[in-house]
Amino acid sequence: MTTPLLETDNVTYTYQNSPAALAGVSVRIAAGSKTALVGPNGAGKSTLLLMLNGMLRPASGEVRFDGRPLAYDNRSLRDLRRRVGFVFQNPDVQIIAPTVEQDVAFGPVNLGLPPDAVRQAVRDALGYVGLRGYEKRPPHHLSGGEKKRVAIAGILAMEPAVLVFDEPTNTLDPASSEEVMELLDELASGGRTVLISTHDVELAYRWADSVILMERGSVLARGPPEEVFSDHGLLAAARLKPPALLDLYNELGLRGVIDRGVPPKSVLEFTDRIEREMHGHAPARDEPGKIYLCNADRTGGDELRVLVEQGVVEHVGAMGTRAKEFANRERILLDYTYGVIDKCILKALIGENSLIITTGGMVEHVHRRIGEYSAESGRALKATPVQGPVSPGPGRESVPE
Amino acid sequence: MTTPLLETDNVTYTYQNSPAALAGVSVRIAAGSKTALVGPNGAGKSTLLLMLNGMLRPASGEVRFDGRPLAYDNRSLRDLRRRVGFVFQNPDVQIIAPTVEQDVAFGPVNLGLPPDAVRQAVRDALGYVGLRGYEKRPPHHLSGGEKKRVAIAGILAMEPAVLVFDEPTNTLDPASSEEVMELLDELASGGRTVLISTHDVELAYRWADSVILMERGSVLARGPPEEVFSDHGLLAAARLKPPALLDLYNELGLRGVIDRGVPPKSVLEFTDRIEREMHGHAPARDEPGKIYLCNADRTGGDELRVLVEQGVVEHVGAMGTRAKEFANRERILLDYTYGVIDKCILKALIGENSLIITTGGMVEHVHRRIGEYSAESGRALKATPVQGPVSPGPGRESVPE
Amino acid sequence: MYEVLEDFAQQNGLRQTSPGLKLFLGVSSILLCVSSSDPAAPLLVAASMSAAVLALAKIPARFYARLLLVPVSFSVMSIAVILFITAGGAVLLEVPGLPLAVTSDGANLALLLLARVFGGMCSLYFIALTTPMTEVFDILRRLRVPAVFIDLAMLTYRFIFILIEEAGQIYRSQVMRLGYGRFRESVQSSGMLAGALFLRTWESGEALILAMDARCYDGKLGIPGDSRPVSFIAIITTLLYLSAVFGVSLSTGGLVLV
Amino acid sequence: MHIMEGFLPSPWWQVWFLVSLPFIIIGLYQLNKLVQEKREALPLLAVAGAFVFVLSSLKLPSFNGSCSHPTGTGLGGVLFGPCIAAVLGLIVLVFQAVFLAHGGITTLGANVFSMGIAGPAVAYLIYKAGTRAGANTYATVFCAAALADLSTYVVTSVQLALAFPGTAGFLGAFSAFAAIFAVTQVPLAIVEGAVIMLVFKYIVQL
Repeated sequence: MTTPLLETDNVTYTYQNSPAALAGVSVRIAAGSKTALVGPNGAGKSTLLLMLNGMLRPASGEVRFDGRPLAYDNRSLRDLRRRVGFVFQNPDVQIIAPTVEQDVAFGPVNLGLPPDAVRQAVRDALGYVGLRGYEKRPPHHLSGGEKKRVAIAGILAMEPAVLVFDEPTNTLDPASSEEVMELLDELASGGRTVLISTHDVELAYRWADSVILMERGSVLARGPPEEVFSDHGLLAAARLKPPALLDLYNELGLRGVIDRGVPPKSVLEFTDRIEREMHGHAPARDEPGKIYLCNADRTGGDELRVLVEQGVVEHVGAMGTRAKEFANRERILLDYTYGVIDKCILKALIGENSLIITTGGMVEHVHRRIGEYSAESGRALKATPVQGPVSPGPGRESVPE
Repeated sequence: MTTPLLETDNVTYTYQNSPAALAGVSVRIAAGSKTALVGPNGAGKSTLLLMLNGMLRPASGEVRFDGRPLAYDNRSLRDLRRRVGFVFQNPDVQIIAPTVEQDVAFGPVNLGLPPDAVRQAVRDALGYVGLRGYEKRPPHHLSGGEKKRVAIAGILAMEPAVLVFDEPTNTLDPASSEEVMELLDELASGGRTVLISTHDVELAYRWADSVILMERGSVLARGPPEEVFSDHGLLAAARLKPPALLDLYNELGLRGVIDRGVPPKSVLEFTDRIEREMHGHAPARDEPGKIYLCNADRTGGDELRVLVEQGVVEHVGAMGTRAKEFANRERILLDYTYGVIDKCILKALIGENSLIITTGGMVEHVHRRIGEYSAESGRALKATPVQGPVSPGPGRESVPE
Repeated sequence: MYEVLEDFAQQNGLRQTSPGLKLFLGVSSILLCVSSSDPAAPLLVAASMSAAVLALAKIPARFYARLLLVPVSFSVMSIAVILFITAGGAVLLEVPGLPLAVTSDGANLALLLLARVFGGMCSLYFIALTTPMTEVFDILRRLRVPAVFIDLAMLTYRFIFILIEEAGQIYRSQVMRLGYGRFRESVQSSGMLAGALFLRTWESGEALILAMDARCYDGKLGIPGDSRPVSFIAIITTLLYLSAVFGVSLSTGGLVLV
Repeated sequence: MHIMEGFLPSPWWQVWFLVSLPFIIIGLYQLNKLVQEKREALPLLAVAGAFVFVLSSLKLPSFNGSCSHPTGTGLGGVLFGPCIAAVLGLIVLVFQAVFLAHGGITTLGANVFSMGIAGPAVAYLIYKAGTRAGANTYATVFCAAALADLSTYVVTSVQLALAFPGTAGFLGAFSAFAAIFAVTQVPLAIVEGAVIMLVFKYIVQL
């Protein structure tokens, strides 16, 4: 196994006057991974996270970054903190400058960047989180989700290799949560290592590719989410609830209604599984619907509006903050803003056409996901790129009149 | 229709320098109901709640309590606030005094109760939320869940007829959330009217018997949760996510795998529906497992431990804070701490025995729920009360040896 | 970020002892210290108070040792001044080239002051580490301190902990973004921190008014706590101890009352 | 700058209690009246007190000393009058003594006078004078904060010199105390002035 990027080796920590917050914790975070630290409040998640960028020093044990044990002199700490960015749970404690721009500039200025580089870093970071145009606004007039994104931009502006999020979606409403989680996905797909702490099993189940379950300062389990979360006993020990779909799946398995195997991770997979269980195979169907895919960086809004207005597509989804911004600007109403690919596959399976708007590296991701699904399920589905003016496709729903 | 206990009639409100927070909202809250105000952040939920106990005065329109329009003089307001208790989202905002006891006493003292009555009210309220023994503690030494319960106790001590909770589970971890929601259930089953605001559709779906969907200061829909939340368009308009189970159910319906009708509200119902769908009927089975039911106020721990240790029951669940406290004290390990009745029915259906520990009015509730299920599903299930020393029942799992 | 002594007061070995008695013992010891004209009694107080804090209240020795350093910078500087400006008696030390000299009178006074500060601070620590402020409020109420003062103090108490928590988090988030690297940045960051805290304070104030109104505020705060019975042995021990110190003080140089 | 417990001998600690007492009594009387008229005054004062406390427990980028932040209480003075500000100062000083071991109980009278009464008064007066003279606001705020801080240390030096004139006499003792404390207090006052000015700038930008 290659050296993990971040690693703790049997670290312990105790706050004054309290029981041990960490009682010998060893974790390994691989470079480029999406890891979720899952556990109830008080399990020691935040304490562990604070150790990873040297804010807390373990009482015993060792933290290693890139294979080297952390040093706790000022110089090394500065260097470490630039590389391991930390986004607090509550953006209100993190965003403290009087304007968005000044706040995002805080880190780069402290890094000693020249003014031009600072300006560039701020512009890039704000663009990334989809908040360009917010530069002069006072942060305390922003919504919760916007504040969170400013906080993230403030860290991104320092260009860290690892991003650590403490309870990234706490107190956010579903739409803002989705936006933030999408941002995390984009960051991870851009090659950064992303680590979050959460008590939301549902979220970790959907998002993470590796899960570390914690309770009372110890690691109870680690592994892929569907494995860790299938163990009811473990989750009960960590005072957590299993994800609803997994819970249903396990109960169906216990009653012998469905074969137990790898649990489905999404509504799409689940639907397919039940369908297959009932008919013994995926039933033959009409021609599936088409999935149009558009790269918002390369297409104008007009082409897309044509698709929608002529009734070629019945459902439109956008992935990523920039894509949503684009749709907003072009006044294209979105039906799906989260779980977009799965939703569109589901629609294609019942013969309806849909359009996915996204940007950059996510385009590849859509092709890959649909390809994978197609291979697994044996149903021929693929994404049709939209480029330049589109001629109405040969989907079931054709241009009216 | 009888007069609702609380009612707003086309109320509007605008904060300084902002778009309208409420743009003509009419709601009716029936006495004894469990209502959830659902919507994204910024939909106007909190504004509306603050109007219900006169903390905000509508710019136009009218709020009525018990049929009478609110008066905004000091005397009337005090009177109203005693009857409509408001629990803030952030307990740190609400907890005023330096110790738990003094904080809970704040309301009663200001209502002018004599010292003995105050002490009694504090004792009762702390007992109700399961925090007896915490009297002298300073609030900043409590966990998030404990603070929340102190905040609730502080309102309960004034004995209001209506309890209003702004985002009751925000920032709480699943275990604490469940405790709070259970407390809300207990309060409602004790005859109080309970109204919550939330952006957690999953929670509202499970808990509420009536839902009001809000967005941008207006009411989008109102009705029973399974109706309101089945409408994808409505939820999308309110920037919310459908509950996972409902989503799966609707997709299965769209594919024609399952008959669409009243959507299932729980894993239990869902499992039954799929089973019936597959076999055409509920399959005949072995003798179902037994569900033991114990009133923690009347039984000693010894009898229960016998049940568990002799292997008569394989699963133990507790409902309500006092029951959980009891189990803790008696060192009975709990398998289920939420959704207990459903879990135990699920176990009974696969032939395993379980034990439910609860208190007071909840005992009746368990009998009722199991009776209802039994009638609906046609499977003969009932709760066996545990009183005094129990002789091992005739369930499948008998005393070992 | 801050180790507030109150946190220990809430859970220490002497938590259950009558707060009135602890307060009486602490304050009497302080008065005996400042009234003694010889270092012996204050040093005795310092030793016994430290012993009580460490052995009975079970405060970690390391933490207590660090506390003892708090008054050092103030005392060292002021006692140095006194050492040089007080003449009289034999000259013990002369600073070559400067009109500065340490005399025996000066040295004696400095020693006495050092002992008094030491004894006084140890007594103060005894109170601070064993008697929660939440119980001191009750005592103040029984002593007929005006209610408005106690109410204000109680509310302030509650908000100190809320704001300390926030300040700590803000500080941490600044450190993570390298906010306290150089002096200039530190001043800048401190200003920002204080400004953000001011804003938060303002919001807290408004929220507090709302919360109090929602709970039918009518100018009253809290209930008098029930008084805890004081054990007879504890009273006798306290009185015996205080008389012992008093005796030492009298026999070594007398008391300076006014 | 706090005088430590045990440092002031009789009769000086009693004297400073007597000096501060009238301010406190008047303050309590005014406070009572204020709270009865405007109920929201109490919570506002409470959070202001907490703010001053927390500010004073911050480790400023300077020497070890914690300062009193008379400007905080000075702000209270602007809002509610100097006597009520003195009561607030008293509460903050009690908490500083008991929570942070800054100051003491017998020295409370002296500390209340220097930090709860004299300092805020100076801040208040300079601020008033500055605004009336039409001086630059930031400069005024800086001066008010820095000089208020300096004034508390001057008063403390006076208190110490009165108690320990030694053989040098009051003036000699005062200059000795003032000189030695200047080492820590002058930089602290400048830093505090700068910080308060930044706070002011921050608030103005909102």
